[in-house]
Amino acid sequence: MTLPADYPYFIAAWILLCGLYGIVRSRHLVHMVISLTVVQSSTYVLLLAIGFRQGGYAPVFAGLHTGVKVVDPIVQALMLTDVVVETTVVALLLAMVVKAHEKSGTTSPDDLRFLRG
Amino acid sequence: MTVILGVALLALIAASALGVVRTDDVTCQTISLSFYGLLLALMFFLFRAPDVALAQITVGAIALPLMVMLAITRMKHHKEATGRARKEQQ
Amino acid sequence: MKRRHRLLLFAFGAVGIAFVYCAGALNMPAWGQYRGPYGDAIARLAVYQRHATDTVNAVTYDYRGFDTLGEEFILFSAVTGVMLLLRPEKQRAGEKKNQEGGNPASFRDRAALSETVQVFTTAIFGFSLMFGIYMATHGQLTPGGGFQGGVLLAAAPMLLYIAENTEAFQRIVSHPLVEFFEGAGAAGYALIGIAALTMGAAFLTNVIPLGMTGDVFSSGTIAAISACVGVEVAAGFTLIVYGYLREILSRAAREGQ
Amino acid sequence: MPSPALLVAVPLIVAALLGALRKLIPRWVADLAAVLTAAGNLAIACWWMAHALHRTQVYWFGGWFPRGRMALGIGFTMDGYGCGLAALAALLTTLALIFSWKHFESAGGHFHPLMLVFLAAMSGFAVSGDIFNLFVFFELMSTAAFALCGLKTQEPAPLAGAFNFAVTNSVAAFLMLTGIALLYSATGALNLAQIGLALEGRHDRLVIAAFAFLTTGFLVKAAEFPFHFWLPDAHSVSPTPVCVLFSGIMVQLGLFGAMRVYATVFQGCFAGTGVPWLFVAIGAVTALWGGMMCFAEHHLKRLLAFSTISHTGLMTLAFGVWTKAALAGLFVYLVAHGLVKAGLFFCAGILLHRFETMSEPALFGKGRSLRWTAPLWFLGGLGLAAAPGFALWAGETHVTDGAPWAEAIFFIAGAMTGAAVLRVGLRVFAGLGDAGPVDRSAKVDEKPETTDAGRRLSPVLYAPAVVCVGGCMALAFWKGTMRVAEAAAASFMDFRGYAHMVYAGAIVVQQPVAPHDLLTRGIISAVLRALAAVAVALWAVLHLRVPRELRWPSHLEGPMRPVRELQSGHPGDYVAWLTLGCAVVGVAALWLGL
Repeated sequence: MTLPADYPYFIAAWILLCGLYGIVRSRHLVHMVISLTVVQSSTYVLLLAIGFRQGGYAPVFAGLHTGVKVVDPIVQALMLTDVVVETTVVALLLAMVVKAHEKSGTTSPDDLRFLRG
Repeated sequence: MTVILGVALLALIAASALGVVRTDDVTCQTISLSFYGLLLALMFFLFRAPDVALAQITVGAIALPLMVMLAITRMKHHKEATGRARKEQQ
Repeated sequence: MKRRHRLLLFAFGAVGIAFVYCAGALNMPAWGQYRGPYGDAIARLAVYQRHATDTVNAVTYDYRGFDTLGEEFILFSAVTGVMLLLRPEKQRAGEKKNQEGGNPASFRDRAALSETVQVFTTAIFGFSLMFGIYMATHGQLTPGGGFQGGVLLAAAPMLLYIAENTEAFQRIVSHPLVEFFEGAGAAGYALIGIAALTMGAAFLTNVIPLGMTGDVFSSGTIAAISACVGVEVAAGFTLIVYGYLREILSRAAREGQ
Repeated sequence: MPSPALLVAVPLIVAALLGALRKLIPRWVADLAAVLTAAGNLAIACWWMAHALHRTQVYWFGGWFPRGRMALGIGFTMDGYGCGLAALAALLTTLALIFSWKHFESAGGHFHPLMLVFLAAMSGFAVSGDIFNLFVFFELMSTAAFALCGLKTQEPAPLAGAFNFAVTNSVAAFLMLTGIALLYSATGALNLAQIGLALEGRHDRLVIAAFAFLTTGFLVKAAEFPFHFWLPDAHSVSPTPVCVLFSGIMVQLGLFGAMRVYATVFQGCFAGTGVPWLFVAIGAVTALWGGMMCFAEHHLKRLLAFSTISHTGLMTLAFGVWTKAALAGLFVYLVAHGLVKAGLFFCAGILLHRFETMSEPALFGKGRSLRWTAPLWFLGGLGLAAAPGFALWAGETHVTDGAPWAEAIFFIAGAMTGAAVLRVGLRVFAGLGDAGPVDRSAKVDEKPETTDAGRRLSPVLYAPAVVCVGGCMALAFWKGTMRVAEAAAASFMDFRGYAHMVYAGAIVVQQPVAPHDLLTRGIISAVLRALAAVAVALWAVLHLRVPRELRWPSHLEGPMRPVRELQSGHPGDYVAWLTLGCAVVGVAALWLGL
């Protein structure tokens, strides 16, 4: 079996489209928020795949020579930021969902359409 | 070895991403989400990103599902409370 | 728009995005062959310049520390937003006194938890605190850092909740100091940056002696910033949890009376 | 020399301290601290605007100067364009904070920290020279905006609006991050100048895919068709001071992000290809679409929101023209539009404060007693139509110089949005004609934002609107406006100079810009446009008195109904449109760029 050598890149795209599909087909606001985290997780896979180096070590030099081949530390720092952004956006969105449910009694995006036209 | 593990893990991640968005029941989805988060953390370890893996475990396995569960609990509580209030009114 | 139409519209878009993305990805450097100069240069320089063995944290808290400052304030504004959205409303003025001033001492759930679980979770509580503090202070040496440590610290009071020590839980999470620490942690990060400005250096320049590589008190501002982030994250997540649970707790307390 | 870091650091510190001590400090202290901080930002941004206009300057955070050609840290590039936008953001924030002096007693001290974080994010976004840093500020801006949008939690509509806003803009941010990752894989760099130098002359499929994702991300923020659906939802429910910032600067910053990235990263790749026409096409469609929707709308804030969409579309068109004159015109147009739109939103806020509704039919004739608001509103309407005497006119003349097709689009969009605003003015302040139809969105009722609603109007409510409208007119009459704008545009377009500055920090002397005098030539079309706007507004208001054959489309009620159904309020729909739009941008860029 031969895989395309760059399969992680395509898996990132697959996850991105899966998440978008989840948002579009969603019938529950919490479901929509979770699908949004799936969209975000595609960027983790993509960033990690870009910074990966075959046979490289983790970029932590505790007990490592400073000359060895390591994977890219930059993308990992970017991903850390990304993870924090994900949680905070989810916290904020879920608070909106909770409040909207308390005010309107519904959790379905189909019924929460007060702003049309 | 890493390559085979990586292929398997990524395939599993791709499948469970679809699984997460195809799960309609929200409580089930929370559990599938934390499973998905753990798979991601495993992949981060495998691909030499221990810092991100730790963050992903604390976030994907603790913080995110916790917040979703809190939100669901609060909505359930609210429903019960308003239901009871309505009953008392009647 | 009907659901079917929406999905159809999305299908066209998804095919297009897939096409554009794949066209681009086929031009990307082969997977596993990272060749960019930026990461390698940082990996080479960080240990010498910053005396930090974990280069990821050297990037997060120093080379690209300004990004992390923004990120901390993303957290800060999200926490503020959650508190704002979930604040108890003044509308029901008569009810308000009850909501805020419910006596938590009388709160007990119906079914009691087994003692084993209670003891066990209390033990984990201590462990979680310890490990969180360790992680937040050793970020410059080993994987981990302020963010990861902060989340662990915030998880500790949740264990009390699970162990049904609701009283202690509520006393911790509703303490006014939590909110103070959240703001102070966030401000502390920016103030460390300003400290450099007052000494004539650029914002967020390291102004603390670097120390021995591998020592806990090494690598200057990285540790200080990491600690600030840890405080902010721990307090922020605690506030979020309290925001969600406040109403449930106070209602339960009311019913317990 | 004030450090550029202060633009971001001071508002953030004050925000954090206000948040930490919110229960201890009285309201007026928070108000004063916030206004002073925003005014301080204004001063710093203006100082840098004056000093960086003719030579861009770079500030490296943490003292990490580049090694050779490689940037180690994050840099701010202070140039005329960016500093100008930072100054506009600070000015509007100051005015919005003054306006809100009496607002939001109920927000429990959360309002000021969020506004200051929002200000810091906008300032940082305007001058950042690092692509990931742009993303961070984009997210910071978004997070603060989501929270501010949902400030009124008493009813479900604001929550629905904030949710739609948050979902679409988060998806946009992740698409943008995907684009950043693709660029990083191609160049291994995050500094804009470094990426630009690495990519120069290369326009393969990878670069185009990165371009498509990045541009889509920015255009969602800029509310371009078909990414614009979130904007009316967010605007119609946000508190007035927040609307001012959304419409006056945040949306335009989205466009500015696309411009900055295009100027530094993609300019060298797409020189000589048809890619800029993509922006012209998107901008033209958006401008006309927004104009139509604006005219058909009867909820005041929503109407102004659609006019923002229309005008941002015009700005996108100007960006696509990509000449020095067009970019200078765009700069003036952007600033002037921000001022006029802010003035109109302040007027709408006064109406809301006084009458507790935003619906055109419900406000019919009520504004007769507001002697000061009426002229401000009418002036604002004329300003949107880019009538002579407003700086929008000067900007427009420079964009459309020598392009009659662009002039036609500016004419239609300006006349439509101006007419809509004037129509509302005639109905509300003069009580002319009939009350107008009641549509669904006009029924979205608003809770008052003020604690003493309905009572007397204090000068803090008027002053910001006067400053905005007056400022826009002053810009038109000040001789230096176009000179400053042309200098800013020249250094904005000059990628070689930019990159040189980032690496060498050396002085690049620009050729002196020859001052144009286009205004006399453009005055005829400007007068015609203003007259057209007034005529259409009168026709709409007095439609019962005109012959029956001319009556039917006066509100665009019938013909617009199916189109307005697209604005469905469903986040799933919006994301589906976003997906399709991203695909179209990508495919079109592949077609034009290869």
